[in-house]
Amino acid sequence: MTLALNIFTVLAVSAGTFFFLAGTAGLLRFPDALTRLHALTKADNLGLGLIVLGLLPLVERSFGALKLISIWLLVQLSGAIVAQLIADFVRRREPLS
Amino acid sequence: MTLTFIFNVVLVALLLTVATWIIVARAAFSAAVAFVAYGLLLALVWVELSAIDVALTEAAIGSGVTGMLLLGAASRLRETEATAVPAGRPLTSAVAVLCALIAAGLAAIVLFPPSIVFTLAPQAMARLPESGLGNPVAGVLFVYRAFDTLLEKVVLVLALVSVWSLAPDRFWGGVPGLHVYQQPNSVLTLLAQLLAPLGIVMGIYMFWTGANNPGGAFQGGTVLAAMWVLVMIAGLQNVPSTDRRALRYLVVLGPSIFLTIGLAGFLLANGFLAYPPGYAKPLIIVAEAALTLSIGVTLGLLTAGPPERVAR
Amino acid sequence: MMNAITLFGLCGPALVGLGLFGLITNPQPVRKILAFNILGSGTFLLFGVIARRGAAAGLDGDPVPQALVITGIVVAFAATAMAIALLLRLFEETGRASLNSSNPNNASETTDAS
Amino acid sequence: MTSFLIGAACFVLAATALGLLRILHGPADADRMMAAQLLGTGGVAALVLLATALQSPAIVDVAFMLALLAAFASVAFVMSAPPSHSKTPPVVDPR
Amino acid sequence: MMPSAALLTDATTAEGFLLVLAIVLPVIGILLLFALGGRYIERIVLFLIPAGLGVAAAVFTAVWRGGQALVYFVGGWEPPLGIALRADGLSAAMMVTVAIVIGGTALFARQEFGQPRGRPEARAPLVFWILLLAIWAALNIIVVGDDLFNLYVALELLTFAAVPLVCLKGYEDTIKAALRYMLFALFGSMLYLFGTVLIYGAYGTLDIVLLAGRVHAEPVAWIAAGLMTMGLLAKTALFPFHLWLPPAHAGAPAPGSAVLSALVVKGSFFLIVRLWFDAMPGLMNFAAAQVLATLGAGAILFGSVLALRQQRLKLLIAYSTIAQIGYLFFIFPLAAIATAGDPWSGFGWTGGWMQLFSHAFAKAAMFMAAGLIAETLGHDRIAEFGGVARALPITTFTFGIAGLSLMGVPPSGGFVAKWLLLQASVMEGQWWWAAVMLVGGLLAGGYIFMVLGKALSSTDVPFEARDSVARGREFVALALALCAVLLSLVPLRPSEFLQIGRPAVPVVAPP
Repeated sequence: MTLALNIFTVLAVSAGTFFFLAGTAGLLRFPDALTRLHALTKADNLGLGLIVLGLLPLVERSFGALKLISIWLLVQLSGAIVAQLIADFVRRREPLS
Repeated sequence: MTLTFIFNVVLVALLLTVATWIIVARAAFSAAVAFVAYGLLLALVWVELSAIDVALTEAAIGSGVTGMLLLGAASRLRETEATAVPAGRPLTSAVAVLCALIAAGLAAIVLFPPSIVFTLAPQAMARLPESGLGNPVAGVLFVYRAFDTLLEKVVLVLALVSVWSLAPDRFWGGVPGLHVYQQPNSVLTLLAQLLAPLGIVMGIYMFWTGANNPGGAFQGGTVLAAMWVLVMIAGLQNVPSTDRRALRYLVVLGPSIFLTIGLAGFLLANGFLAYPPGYAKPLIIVAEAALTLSIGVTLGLLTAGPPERVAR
Repeated sequence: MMNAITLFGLCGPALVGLGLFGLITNPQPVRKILAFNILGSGTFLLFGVIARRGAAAGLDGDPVPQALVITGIVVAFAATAMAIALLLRLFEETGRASLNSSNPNNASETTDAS
Repeated sequence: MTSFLIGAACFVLAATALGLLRILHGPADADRMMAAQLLGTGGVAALVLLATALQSPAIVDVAFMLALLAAFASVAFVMSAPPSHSKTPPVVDPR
Repeated sequence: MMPSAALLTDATTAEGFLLVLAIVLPVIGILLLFALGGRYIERIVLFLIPAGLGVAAAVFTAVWRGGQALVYFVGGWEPPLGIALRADGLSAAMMVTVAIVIGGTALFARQEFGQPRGRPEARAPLVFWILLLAIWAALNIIVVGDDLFNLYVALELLTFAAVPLVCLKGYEDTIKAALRYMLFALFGSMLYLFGTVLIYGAYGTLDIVLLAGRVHAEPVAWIAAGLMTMGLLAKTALFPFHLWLPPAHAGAPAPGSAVLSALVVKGSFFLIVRLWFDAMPGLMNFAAAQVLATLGAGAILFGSVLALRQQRLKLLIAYSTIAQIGYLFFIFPLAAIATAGDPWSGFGWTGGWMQLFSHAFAKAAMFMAAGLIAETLGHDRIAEFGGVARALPITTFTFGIAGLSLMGVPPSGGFVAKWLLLQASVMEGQWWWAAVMLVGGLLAGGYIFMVLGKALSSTDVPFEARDSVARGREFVALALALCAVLLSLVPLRPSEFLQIGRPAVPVVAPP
């Protein structure tokens, strides 16, 4: 059981870190601000989500798990809204790009 | 080379790169944006230095309210940048050499630490149980060096008076300007509605856990300040006019209660800022609760700036 | 022997050097304020290293410097807020934000007495 | 497991650090803010990894604080950015 | 009356609580004024100023009668863990000087910064009184503080109170001056803090008395002392860090200028002395003392010459402050390297402090006089001062006798100070400082008489008095100027009093 959970953790966390790498790659390689923003939000939400998911089996107290999940929710929510704010901002600022 | 060490090397490399960029960047607004990232990295550094209390403070201040202040100022002053005359090259080089020398001298001190390492950790821990607190940093802030903490709160009140004093006479007692240049929209309102309650819970949690775990009045107060500013930016609440009595009472509430407890020590305990045996923890918690509130209001008002409109 | 304490210990002085450089050479006050914050963070960082070096009695660091850093960060924030308020007021009065023209020997000519 | 988690934290930090190039290069301030935002999320991820590796619940609080204020910083950025129709064109960093 | 080594390890003394009171009283005033607002200014200040004066007098008496320093451990926590307050003879004398000048300023400013009755709260009055009380609190901490970090917080409190005082009038130039002052001050306090950090890292304490026993002459101590001194010099406005001072001190309203010039710059100077003589005794050597005094000499010559070239009275007085600060730094070569063994009884030590006290009174009086003149004329252009002496005889007289102290002419405290410093420099074989002082005195005479000469001359075109000045305020300025004169009547007493509670270890380093 522990082994299975450990394997789960390793897989989930690895996948999460991969998404962070992908997000950075997108931020660096994509041609314009809006697509970059798109890559960014996808990556950090999925990345952080997978990492939190992978860590859950390792957390001893349920309060700790709750904190982890709420951090992810917080980042998810505010990330989505902030992305929209920045997108608005970019559209207003650079209508051509 | 352990993994942790590699982590630290990456962190330091990042920190120095961002810091250098902030200093040399052409546009102040870009530098201010980078400063937000810088504050974030600093918080990670403090975690690595096992100073979680400081990490919380830096996370709240550095990337939060200081970032907002600098972004606002840089944005406002953007038009003036073209006229700034940079220092001459010889002077710049000379100063660069001088600063490098100073940094090298300081680095030498770090590389050759004293043979005896002094630390107050054992003393601080030995006397901590008397106060009933579990967090040694809180012990230093509210027991051993409570005087510093009290004065620091007075410094905050004074900073607020100083910022307000910059208002033109006709706006005295008026409404702070907040230096926001965009109209709030529905997305922002939604964010504020979601974030602010969470932030308030976080602020209260910080203050509450601070007695025994990393956290405390200052970290809690800073979160409250940030959330209050967010709510004001989003237009959910009006910026209060600075002649409101209640507002002023809130600013001085924390320092006054702390000072009163300190003076009561003359009568009830060992002297100024001493606590009667057995009552230290409850008294400290009362003081911290009031301080959390006052710090939140004061930092929020400091971020909002001097009055710029007449109150209606 | 390079360890984390030494690494951060060297980072502190480097930030101090950078901050001082920016504070002295940059003509724009807002950049000076940014540099002041970097100078401050370098100072605090060195204090944090000293705290970490003093780990004892079951603690990972000396709590006294850690507490002093927190106080220092608060004071530095207050200073930043004040300096920025001054700067913005200057900008509103003059439409400029530089200190260049105020040579103390002739700035007096426009100073109203009393 | 501990060293795996720390390794993962390293990796996340290094990955988001590459995004730093956007802070340095821009070209627009929005790009810089996005990079800072990514760095924030990466920092949060690194912190929760570290917290679990070192069994230190207090570090999770720092992660929570960062998550909370990263959003605040972005809002501050969007709201305090100068109006685009300013009289003089903004200074764009050529680097 | 002689200090002994035992004093240094003393526990809290019976009257130690007075030190807390001296700090807490103004703090209470700040909080009350902020919370209650403009309508209560009169009542709060009317109570606090006499109370604060009383506490200062009580501290003075307690030190005098006890013959030893007052010590208080805040919260009962002994250093290095806790924070100590400590008042020796020097601190007590400083505290009284501060209280008298603040009291005088308060009387002087009552009319200018009164909250108008029945009107909404005004900006300048409330801010002025809060700042004045904050300066008082900060200076009291600085003179009795014994912990380097506690002193850092006090320095910042002082800065945050002094800077807005500069731009209280809100004119463009004063805001610029305030910003410049602020940037210098931030630079200075960060360097000071950095030195403090290094000291804690090397010696594990921030307590000045404990440090004295632990500090050795080694690189880290030198670097720390150097950085802290540089930071404090920037705040003291010693040449060549003086750039910010003239516009700042000239731009503030008259009572503000009085406090800034008379007291605020002395706060950071006091800390330089504490650092070198108390926290790090034995570190001062011939070369370091010569460097500091050379800067002082530069300040005297540069400040005096520029003062002579000013066309406006307030700027002239501000430049004169730069020059008079220079004299203070002669204390380093003339007291630290005293050949007599015990520096505290030497002429250099007493002379330096007499200079500080007499300049505090004289300069406060002078700025007040300048304020009254400017109020009457509507300007402060020296060239158009003809007839001032006839319109404002008391104020002109005040300016004259305050000028005696600056020139170093009897009867004045400034004369005693400069005479003692002259004697010390001759005795120490460092005649070059004597030469600088003589030239400085002549130049001071030049700029004082330049003003007096104009004021005493009659003019063909009688000026229109814009405003009639209340006699009471003229007498306040006169009283402060007379304090500077009275100092000359107690030339030997101070020397004994200033030795109370000094460390027994003499600061001797061979040239």
